[in-house]
Amino acid sequence: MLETTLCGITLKNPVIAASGTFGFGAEYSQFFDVGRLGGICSKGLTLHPREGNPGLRVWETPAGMMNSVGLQNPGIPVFLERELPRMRTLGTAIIANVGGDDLEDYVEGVQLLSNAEGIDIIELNISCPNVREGGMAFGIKCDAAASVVAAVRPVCAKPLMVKLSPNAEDIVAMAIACERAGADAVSLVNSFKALAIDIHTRKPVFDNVTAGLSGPCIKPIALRMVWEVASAVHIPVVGIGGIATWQDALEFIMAGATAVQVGSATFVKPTVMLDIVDGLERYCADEHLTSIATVCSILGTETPLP
Amino acid sequence: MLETTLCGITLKNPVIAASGTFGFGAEYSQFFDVGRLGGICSKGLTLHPREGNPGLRVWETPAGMMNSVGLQNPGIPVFLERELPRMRTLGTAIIANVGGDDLEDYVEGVQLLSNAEGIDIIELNISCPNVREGGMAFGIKCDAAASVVAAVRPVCAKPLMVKLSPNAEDIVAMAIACERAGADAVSLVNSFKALAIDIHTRKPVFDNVTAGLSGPCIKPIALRMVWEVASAVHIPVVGIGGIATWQDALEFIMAGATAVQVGSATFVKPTVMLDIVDGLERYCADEHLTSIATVCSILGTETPLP
Amino acid sequence: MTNLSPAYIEGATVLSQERLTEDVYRLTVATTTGGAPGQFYMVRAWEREPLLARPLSVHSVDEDTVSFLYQVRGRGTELLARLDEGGKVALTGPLGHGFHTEELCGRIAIVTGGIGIAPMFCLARTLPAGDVTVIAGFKSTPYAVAQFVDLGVDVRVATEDGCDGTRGFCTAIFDPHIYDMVVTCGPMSMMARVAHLCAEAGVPCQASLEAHMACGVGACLVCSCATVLGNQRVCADGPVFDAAEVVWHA
Amino acid sequence: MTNLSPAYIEGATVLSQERLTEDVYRLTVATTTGGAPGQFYMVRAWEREPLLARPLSVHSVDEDTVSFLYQVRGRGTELLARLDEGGKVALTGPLGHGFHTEELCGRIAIVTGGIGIAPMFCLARTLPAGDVTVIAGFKSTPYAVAQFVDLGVDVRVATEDGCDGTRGFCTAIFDPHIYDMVVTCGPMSMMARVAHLCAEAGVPCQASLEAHMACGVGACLVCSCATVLGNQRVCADGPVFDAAEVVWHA
Ligand SMILES: Cc1cc2nc3c(=O)[nH]c(=O)nc-3n(C[C@H](O)[C@H](O)[C@H](O)COP(=O)(O)OP(=O)(O)OC[C@H]3O[C@@H](n4cnc5c(N)ncnc54)[C@H](O)[C@@H]3O)c2cc1C
Ligand SMILES: Cc1cc2nc3c(=O)[nH]c(=O)nc-3n(C[C@H](O)[C@H](O)[C@H](O)COP(=O)(O)OP(=O)(O)OC[C@H]3O[C@@H](n4cnc5c(N)ncnc54)[C@H](O)[C@@H]3O)c2cc1C
Ligand SMILES: Cc1cc2nc3c(=O)[nH]c(=O)nc-3n(C[C@H](O)[C@H](O)[C@H](O)COP(=O)(O)O)c2cc1C
Ligand SMILES: Cc1cc2nc3c(=O)[nH]c(=O)nc-3n(C[C@H](O)[C@H](O)[C@H](O)COP(=O)(O)O)c2cc1C
Ligand code: FES
Ligand code: FES
Repeated sequence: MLETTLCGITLKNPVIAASGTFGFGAEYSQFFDVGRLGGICSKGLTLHPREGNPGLRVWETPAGMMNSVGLQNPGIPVFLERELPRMRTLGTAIIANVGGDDLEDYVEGVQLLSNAEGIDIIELNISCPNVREGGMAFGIKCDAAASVVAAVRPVCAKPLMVKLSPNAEDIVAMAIACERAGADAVSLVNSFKALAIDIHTRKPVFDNVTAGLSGPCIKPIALRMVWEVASAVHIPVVGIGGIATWQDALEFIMAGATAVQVGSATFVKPTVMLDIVDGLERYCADEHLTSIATVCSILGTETPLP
Repeated sequence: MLETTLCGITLKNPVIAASGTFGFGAEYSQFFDVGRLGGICSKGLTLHPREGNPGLRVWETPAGMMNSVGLQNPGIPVFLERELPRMRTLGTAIIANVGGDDLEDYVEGVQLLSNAEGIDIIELNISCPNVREGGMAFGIKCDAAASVVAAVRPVCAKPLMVKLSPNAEDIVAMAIACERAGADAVSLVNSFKALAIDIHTRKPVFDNVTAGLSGPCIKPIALRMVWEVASAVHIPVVGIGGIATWQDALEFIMAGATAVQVGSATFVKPTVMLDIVDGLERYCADEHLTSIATVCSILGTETPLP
Repeated sequence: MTNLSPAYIEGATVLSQERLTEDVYRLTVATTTGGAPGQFYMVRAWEREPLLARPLSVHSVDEDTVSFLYQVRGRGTELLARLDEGGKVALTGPLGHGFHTEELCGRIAIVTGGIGIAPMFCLARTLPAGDVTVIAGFKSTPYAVAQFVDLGVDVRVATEDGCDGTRGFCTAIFDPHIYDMVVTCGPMSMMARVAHLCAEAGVPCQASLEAHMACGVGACLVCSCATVLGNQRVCADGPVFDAAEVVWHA
Repeated sequence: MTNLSPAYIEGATVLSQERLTEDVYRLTVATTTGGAPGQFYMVRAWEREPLLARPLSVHSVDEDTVSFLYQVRGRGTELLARLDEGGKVALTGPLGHGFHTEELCGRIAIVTGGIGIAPMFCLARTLPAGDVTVIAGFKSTPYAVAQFVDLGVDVRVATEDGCDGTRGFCTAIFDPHIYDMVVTCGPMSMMARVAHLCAEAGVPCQASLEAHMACGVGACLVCSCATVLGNQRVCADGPVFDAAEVVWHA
């Protein structure tokens, strides 16, 4: 009932671990069979290894959290050699999330990943709010986004999913631009650019000043964006943002998401994604749905009132 | 210590009741002396009376709430006749918040308000997310915003504060455009466009589909926007969004806000604004500040790290 | 009865919490703020979450206490039900315009559905017992009816599952023609039916409406209901309205 | 000692909550998941808010229980302190790499600041009492030291206000030269000082680091600390590190 096809890849169910919140999958295998998930997005990868941001990296907010990890990762070559083989044993779809500072890095990175066996989908992160120059800019302006998608498209033999930023000037136009430039799917949203100030030191909490906000607090906005984007593009949409229960996941699916990603909620309860899978399964059974896809986009794209 | 000057108007303190959450001030006079506030923004006014939106108008979210009031108000002439005289007895600065569907309504509305005695500041709401056609559009595109500001400026003899939408494509550019078009101050943010779905009925919770998100959940994003805007304009900035404690208010002030507005938090505790005033006062005393303005913009406009 | 003006009380003490049925409780709180029949309080028994307080009618009142009769519906009422004696609640109230008791004379029917019975006990106490009939509908096991019997009030019960009284809706056992005045509280669809029956019979009817609320004091306009006079605020213009003036949707 | 692998336990029962000082508590929970000295649990005693669980070291452990010694610092620990016997907590753990007990031989100094003493009791229990000296610093009134004395361990106390033991910081009464091995836990600045003293004296030192955490299991990289090997995850690569490999900022 939950089997889902995303860009031609069959997922056991539409529940995917969001990038940066699930490592490379091994850590959470200690708690549950991660093979029961629809898929796992890797930690954001860059061509070269990165140490990430200095200073404090996490801060809590009402019903949310801010992070400033800054794409710390071992680099794509090390990922391919050391992490991917282990990920492939986990028994679920593997989505490689790739970030970058400039076009060349993106292209070279995607090329390496595209040639690797065992990666099912490449998720192009054009939206990390925690990296200065680069990254973010691609996520804000449509033409910048289109240019990076167009640049990686020719070297990407695998399904290409573009991860959008909620900080985009116009997320609908952004999604359409990515679709036109060759994206096979879009996923949204990444974290929101946000600020916290330590009133005692009179300084920003984060060295990088702003950081990315995620968690339940962002859900209503993320859901609106997913609905708007799903109403405007013809490629599949993967919904992300504050999903913590199967009801949340279902809202995103009804708004038009083919699948969903769960991030911060896993920190609250390591096994939350299994609860979501089980809840969606029960829902399908209770409602006599042969497939969860039946309720995908059921909200429609038309606004009921004039 | 808390006395604050905003566009030449002296406020007792920088704590103002946000539009739409405090009626015309009379309701909360039952609970405390609203004359202790820095100011009160009226419910959003339009030239003609409006019945507002049908259907459910409020929905809770994690650390927040969505509303779809849709500018229900008695119209500016009735406001001037019936509400303003009573507001003037409250002993605090009066800020008339004005919305509209088209340029003509804005201009005529502002003109009426501008001629009225007892109104200290006019807050131009170009950002209400709950009104179809009009309103919102002005809040999203810079040139639309600039055009409405430029249109009302000549008829507005009072200080003109423009209330910005967090849904703006580029809130910094928007603020600059409003400043250039003649705004004396900007206030931000209004509520975020958001969506909630009733999974049982498979329909949006709100007849209008989307509604405005406010409350503590939005604070980190609102604070970031206030800091960015305050770093870019030369006119005063009034900070709004999820402020519920004096520490929250102080963060906005440190980020560059001359004053703050408190909305949803008043629903949680009717007297919360007095707590905020008292807290800021204690803070000034404890830190030996002669004026709260000392810490305004203390965060600086430069980002500490490269 | 005069509507009282409200106060905000931060830490009112819970005097008792009684469980009446599976999901219905009576909570008594120490406060001298009182309330007229039909007025309500915004009640909060938690710190941060959910964000908003919950409106609950004054069920019973004396000089030092106010009681609420409530049904667990969601998160807020669930947290209320966890309160024990000595626990603290924040109260804003009494709020709103209650029943127009000065108009209540002759034979009076009180027609309620489910937890809509909550505001009626303090109302019935102010009326001559012999003139009053309570017609109360429940899904299943009735609750809070014995106290009306104790007042000497005639009580008739309907239950949807037939476990007590007449099987079916309370509107089936309500004949408006034999009353001079009707007051009603319950689900909107049931009140719409009562209002309709009363209108047909030409009997005046006061209805206590439901609406989701934020401020509870008339400042935010999220609780509006359509009336022939335009949108009214359930919290401040009501919650009790002349049923003939309400635009019923059901 | 072997680090144990973790589990997620939804509703572990509180067996006891003891208040040791104004703001220090010992919480004992029923769980068979155990833990090696220096390992920790992510602990949660609330439903939604704050969002994240809080890391607490294993203070004491046996087959059926784990105890935590904690200080109230903010919202999370405040909510923990409200737990009563019979209350429920959610636990994820035991997590991380604890002390390298196999390296702990000869004369051992355990140098702690404040609540940094928490993980040391279960460590001391595994060591030959006669070889161990605890050098514990506190702001004011010491806590949790008697239990070391009961083990036969030599305990020296320093307090900043001089109310007990030597006035000043614990580092003032710590001479690394007379020990073969040092373990430390406390505020980062204090551990940096201990690490420095040990490095100068050429004595190996293990430090249990602090960091704000989200996942606690190594998946999110928010808890990183700079080491000579690059950034390491405090939760999964530590919390115990060779002090010589840590890049101390203070
Ligand atoms: C003036 C007034 C007086 C009331 N008096 C009582 C009373 O004496 N006893 C009692 O049990 N209930 C009373 N209610 C209803 C009560 O306020 C709701 O049941 C309560 O707010 C539900 O909160 P929750 O968090 O438990 O449920 P939620 O999770 O918020 O919602 C659960 C269900 O209740 C509905 N609901 C939520 N809020 C309201 C609301 N304000 N009005 C109607 N339905 C709502 C939701 O749509 C949903 O179906 C009154 C309502 C009003 C407006
Ligand atoms: C591996 C590990 C083991 C720990 N073991 C113990 C223990 O056994 N007993 C104990 O009392 N404390 C221990 N701590 C510290 C404890 O986790 C924090 O005191 C706690 O998370 C504070 O939460 P709070 O909600 O009460 O405070 P908050 O409101 O979150 O913060 C209050 C203060 O504590 C600081 N703080 C918050 N989280 C952490 C953190 N994870 N590490 C360090 N400082 C933090 C904040 O910066 C702030 O200054 C340990 C920390 C780590 C990383
Ligand atoms: C600690 C942390 C690290 C993250 N790292 C990445 C990343 O490397 N690449 C990426 O595309 N998104 C990253 N994200 C964003 C998440 O994948 C997700 O888009 C966001 O958190 C919103 O979902 P949530 O509300 O369910 O957490 C990260 C989020 C968190 C909290
Ligand atoms: C019920 C409600 C009604 C509102 N009506 C208006 C309005 O009429 N005009 C306006 O400019 N803003 C209106 N707002 C927005 C608030 O003034 C404020 O900008 C927003 O709620 C964010 O602040 P907060 O998080 O403190 O509530 C309304 C907000 C709420 C919750
Ligand atoms: S709840 Fe705010 S006006 Fe009624
Ligand atoms: S807290 Fe997530 S990696 Fe350490």
